[in-house]
Amino acid sequence: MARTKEAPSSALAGYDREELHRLLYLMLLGRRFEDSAAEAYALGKIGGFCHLYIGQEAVGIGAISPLREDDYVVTAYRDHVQALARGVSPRAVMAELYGRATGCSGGKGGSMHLYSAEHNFLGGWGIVGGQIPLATGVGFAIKYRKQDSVCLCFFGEAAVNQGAFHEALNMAALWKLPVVFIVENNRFGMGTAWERVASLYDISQKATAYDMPAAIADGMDVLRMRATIQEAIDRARKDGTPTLVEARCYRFMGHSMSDPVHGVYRTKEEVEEEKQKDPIRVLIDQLTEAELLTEDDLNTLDERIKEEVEDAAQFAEDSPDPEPDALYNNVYAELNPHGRLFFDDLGR
Amino acid sequence: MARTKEAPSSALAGYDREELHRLLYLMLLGRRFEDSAAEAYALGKIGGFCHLYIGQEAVGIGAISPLREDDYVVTAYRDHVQALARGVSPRAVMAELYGRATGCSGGKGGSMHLYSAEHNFLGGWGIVGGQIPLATGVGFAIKYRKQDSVCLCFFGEAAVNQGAFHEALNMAALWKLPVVFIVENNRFGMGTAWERVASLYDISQKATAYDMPAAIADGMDVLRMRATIQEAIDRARKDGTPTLVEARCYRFMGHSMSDPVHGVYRTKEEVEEEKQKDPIRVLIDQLTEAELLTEDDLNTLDERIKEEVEDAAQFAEDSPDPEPDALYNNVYAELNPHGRLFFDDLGR
Amino acid sequence: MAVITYREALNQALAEEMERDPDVFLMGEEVGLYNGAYKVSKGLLERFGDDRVVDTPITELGFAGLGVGAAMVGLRPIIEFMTFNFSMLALDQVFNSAAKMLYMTDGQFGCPIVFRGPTGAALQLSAQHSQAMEATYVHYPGIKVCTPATPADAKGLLKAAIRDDDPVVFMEGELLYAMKGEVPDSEDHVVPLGLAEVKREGGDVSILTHGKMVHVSLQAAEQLSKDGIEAEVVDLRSLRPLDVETILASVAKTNRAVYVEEGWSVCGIGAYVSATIMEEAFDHLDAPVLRVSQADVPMPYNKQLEKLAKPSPARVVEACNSVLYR
Amino acid sequence: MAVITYREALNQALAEEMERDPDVFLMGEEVGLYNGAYKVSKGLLERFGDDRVVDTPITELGFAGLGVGAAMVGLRPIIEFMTFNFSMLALDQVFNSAAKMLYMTDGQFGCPIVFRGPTGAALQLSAQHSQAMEATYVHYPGIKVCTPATPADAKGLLKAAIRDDDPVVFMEGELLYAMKGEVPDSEDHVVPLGLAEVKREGGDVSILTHGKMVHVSLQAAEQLSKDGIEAEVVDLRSLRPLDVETILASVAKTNRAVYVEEGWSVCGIGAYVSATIMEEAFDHLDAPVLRVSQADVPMPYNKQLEKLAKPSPARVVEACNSVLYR
Ligand SMILES: Cc1ncc(C[n+]2csc(CCOP(=O)(O)OP(=O)(O)O)c2C)c(N)n1
Ligand SMILES: Cc1ncc(C[n+]2csc(CCOP(=O)(O)OP(=O)(O)O)c2C)c(N)n1
Ligand SMILES: [Mg+2]
Ligand SMILES: [Mg+2]
Repeated sequence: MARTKEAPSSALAGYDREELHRLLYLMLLGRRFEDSAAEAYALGKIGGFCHLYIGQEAVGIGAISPLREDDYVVTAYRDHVQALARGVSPRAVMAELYGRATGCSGGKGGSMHLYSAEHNFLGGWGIVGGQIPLATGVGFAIKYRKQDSVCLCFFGEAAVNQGAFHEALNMAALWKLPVVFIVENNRFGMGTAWERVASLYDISQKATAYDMPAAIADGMDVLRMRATIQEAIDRARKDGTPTLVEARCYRFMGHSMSDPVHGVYRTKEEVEEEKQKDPIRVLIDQLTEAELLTEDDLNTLDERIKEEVEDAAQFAEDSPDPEPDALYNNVYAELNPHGRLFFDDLGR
Repeated sequence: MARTKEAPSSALAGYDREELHRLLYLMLLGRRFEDSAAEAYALGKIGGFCHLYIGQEAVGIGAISPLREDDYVVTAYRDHVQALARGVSPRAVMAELYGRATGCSGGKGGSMHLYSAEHNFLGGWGIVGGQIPLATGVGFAIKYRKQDSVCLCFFGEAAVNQGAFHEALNMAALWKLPVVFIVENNRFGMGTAWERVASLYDISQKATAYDMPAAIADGMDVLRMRATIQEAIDRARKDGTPTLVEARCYRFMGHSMSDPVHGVYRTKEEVEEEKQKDPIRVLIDQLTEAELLTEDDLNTLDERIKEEVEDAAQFAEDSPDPEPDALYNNVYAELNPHGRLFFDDLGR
Repeated sequence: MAVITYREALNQALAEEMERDPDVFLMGEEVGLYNGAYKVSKGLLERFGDDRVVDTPITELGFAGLGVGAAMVGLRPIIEFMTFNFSMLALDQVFNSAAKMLYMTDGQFGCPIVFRGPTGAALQLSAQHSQAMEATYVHYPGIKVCTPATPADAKGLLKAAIRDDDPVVFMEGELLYAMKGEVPDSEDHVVPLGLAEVKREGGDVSILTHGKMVHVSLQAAEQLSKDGIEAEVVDLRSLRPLDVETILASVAKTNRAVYVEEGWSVCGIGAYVSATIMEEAFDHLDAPVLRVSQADVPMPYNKQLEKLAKPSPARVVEACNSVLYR
Repeated sequence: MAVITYREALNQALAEEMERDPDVFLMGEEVGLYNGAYKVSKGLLERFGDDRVVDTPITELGFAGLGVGAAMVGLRPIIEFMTFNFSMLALDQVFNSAAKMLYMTDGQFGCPIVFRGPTGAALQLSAQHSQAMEATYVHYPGIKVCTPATPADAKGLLKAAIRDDDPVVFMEGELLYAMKGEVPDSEDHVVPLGLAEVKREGGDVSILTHGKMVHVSLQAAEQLSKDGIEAEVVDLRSLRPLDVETILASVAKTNRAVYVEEGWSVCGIGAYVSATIMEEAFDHLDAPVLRVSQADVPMPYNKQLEKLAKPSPARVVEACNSVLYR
């Protein structure tokens, strides 16, 4: 089994300043955006489940930032930062969290179900592991059309135990479908530590079962994350070879806004310690060290982002709810001329 | 991963004559029984799907013969020989194929669904891979009750691709459940060769993904098969450690009685060549060579078996169909005193 | 009688039955260390240990099937689905293994198992997390289904379900967990399957319902009574076995019925009960049985749309008025 | 018009639509090299190559989901389930992904996919292989369902299903594959979804049905006509969209209806149609709508028991007689 090496540590090489600042921008945007979402949730402006990515930003941003426009991204319900990294506007994402008609899913999806056809962002899925076969199908379509784009598929480590993972990876490897399977190993599925539900700790090793290349990525360092994914992307573009990438990271917040940050399943101390490795801090230090970022740069950037996030929140606030008749829109693409599709007392 | 060696070839060591003759008896019984079933099927006395084990007898018999009474067996729809090896009477099995009330499933199951509580024979399942979680549950129950029995779980190689396999093996390894997972790798799932649907050819290697011991067994040699399984059984009894055993074998007949023996998916020549390795021939030669079997022994044994099989067929012939009211028996174990359980026009 | 929450009632039932029978165990995601996603199993791991309160990997098909296998050899598993939405992954093991076990083996192997968890919508959880799956389960013979609406029924029915020798699908409601109500203190508070309960008496119209919708129906009944209409609210409690007797008795009295369900109407519970009533009480009916259900669409996230989609007291009142031709 | 088998009709529809639209592909177990477990895809691999006729591993959940993903980005997959019994493993991808795709994305991503294969019982295949799953599928909004009973409908409806932009569950019958019938030769023989067909006219009683049971119903109608009863046999053909108009028109004419279905009755298709008729044509009914269905048990293997379990012309006649109070 081809097993690729981890990305080199001195990973600034090969990036120009602008690119690095773009990454820092995305990292900070993701963080500020979710801080704002957390506030809005506390105020009841966002409902349902809301899963934050705080602490894991390097994974999604490192993986998505090298993509081409014609590439695809599929992920789970912890999807805010992936959407932003893919270029979906903070306004459209925040409006979706608020359930507004201007949201990127028209207010019908909410936090767990973000989509943007314009950005080839395929969401936003709530059934653990369910998006893995979907992404494999996107890979199938790419190959079917003899294109050279790739599909990134994100899922949490707990999804690895699902049958869907096993079935999809076999087909992806068998048919050489250009999919990069990225395990966001934040070490917990809700309140359950990976080692309590897996007989094999090393996730990347599961790729052997499919004769698929694998890699372990440092999910707390956006540059190393990106370098590792880049190799997988290149491999997929070249001849469709899929890769299983285990991105080691950590969730700083609770599983969702309604779950505790720590408790029976992990200690406050552990969380505090992990926070020392904050991926944003890591990047800032790398840039400062390399004299590519000054205190001023950072403050200006941060100001700009704060404004952008406030603007997004304001936009969401001011946006209208969907019209009542949206209830029956887009259930079906085709309202057949014959017969009845809807049966309920509202239609009576 | 602990990987056990294949069983030694000169495997007669450690067996007394009686035991070896018992194995030969089972092998021949299985073969003669299914020859008779095939005839009955051709005559329309057996209906539905009927999957023969001809050519694979060494797998089931080699694995089941070393079991204790308090051990369990779970298998798929290709289950005639497993049932016989477990001690279910040819009469009860044949009567079930005929759909008679005297059948081991009361005529309700048929060829694919043989059961015998008395023999801890848990069937007899028709959904590819569906029995793997069931067997894992039996293993769970054994551990729960702190017993030292084991559960053998048979399934075809094509079932390995099912999510159920992945989910069950992880739990079995994680919780150390005393299950021996036996892949009957006859190289085809219906008309599909394993290599056409699997990205990794070596099935035993899939055990690495669960940090589970694995073994490859010669499924065309009942003694080597038995030796390999014995090691797995011992491991399971000792501390619950499960094993994945890949038994390499070959199906001499079509997938089921309604499928061709060869055709687009394999050549007549291939089948003929494989038939040279007939496991019954192999055993007879081993015994003859070791001067543990004479021509006479063989003939007497075969005569006895022919009679036994004829008797079974006659018994099935003479047995009654289930009573009409059996239709509603055993749908529910408990007919609650309140409310209605059945809704149909027959009940009107 | 103590006043406790629906959640506590379920917790008591679990604890009491695990005390009572060592073969009973609880298995599912987060049921142990995390005390349950909705805290229904709070304290059980500590009390019964991790042999009997088992946290699973996220593998609905796998652990449902594992439970069925364990039940085959005599254990009495309680399998928790964090919500029934996720049980769609496990339906093969429920329908093809559990529901057919006793029949295919002609009585040799039984399947005394309970599959439990919340069904239906909570608040703004969107399409994948807001499905009422009663109709999907009750369709398959071999399965029993119950849907408690109150703390007393939650405890009594769960105890009955655990003691039942058949596979029982036990459907709770996330929005019911915090609801308080009186629950008999006795350890023998068992509500038998198949027994409906008239939650409110009335002679003008029968509102037939189950689960969460019992409360929506009771609110509707209150509103109706302001207009001098006395509605009888019949909580079926079990959907299979179904208490046809009580249903028909109420219809014979009121000659009018409305079915209120949280789920979709196509091949829904309302269709099942409505068609049964027509077959067996046609001459008692002064009006067609009408059904109130979720809007026939996937559940939207937006709060207003979700509100529109869910059955409301107003919609129940409207349906009652139309069967009363008012 | 050529006389061909139901199997050939499906094969023609597949070939013509794959010819017509390069985005259409067929995927499933044994569909390629083996020409299909029931030979429906005979010759397609040779004709279209293995990019478009794809043999899969036995992973119903996986390849159903793969199809949905491919449909998201514009392909038009036809996913064959060897039989719908096995689709129980794939229901999560059908209900949680395909059925909700367009809605959750508010129209951004569609899901033009067909899930097809045989539903219901053949002969003595026992409990796990003999299930009619129409009711399970039609319950979920976002899905369309059709169930052709004749070669002409098989071809015309499959072409319509493949061209439809929504997920269509297309349910065939193993026992129908060998059935012969006239099929229009034209490439444009498309039978639109949502259009029922009166397969036999009659004024005394309406027999409403779909799929295989159309033929059982027609036999029953012949028997009835010997007694001077003229039954109208309405083949719904599509279960969603449902041709309520044609159903109500027939009931308005006969004032009596019987629903005949192969599957179980609890939350079945008969319940759905019967409840709908009551709601919308109560005053036309001179008798309750009765239902004929599979015995409410898992399908037994034994030939005699299986025969008892399946709807028969005799049972249909009996139901018709009782709605005629004879
Ligand atoms: C099939 C299924 N089972 C259970 C759930 C409930 N659930 C939502 S998230 C989650 C934990 C998933 O953990 P992981 O895959 O590691 O992703 P993370 O939340 O850590 O990003 C669970 C059990 C679900 N959504 N889907
Ligand atoms: C879930 C499911 N999918 C498809 C089928 C149809 N089917 C029955 S046997 C079979 C092939 C299985 O091959 P394998 O597992 O290798 O077992 P073998 O028949 O070779 O013993 C298939 C596809 C089924 N019974 N269950
Ligand atoms: Mg995680
Ligand atoms: Mg095989």
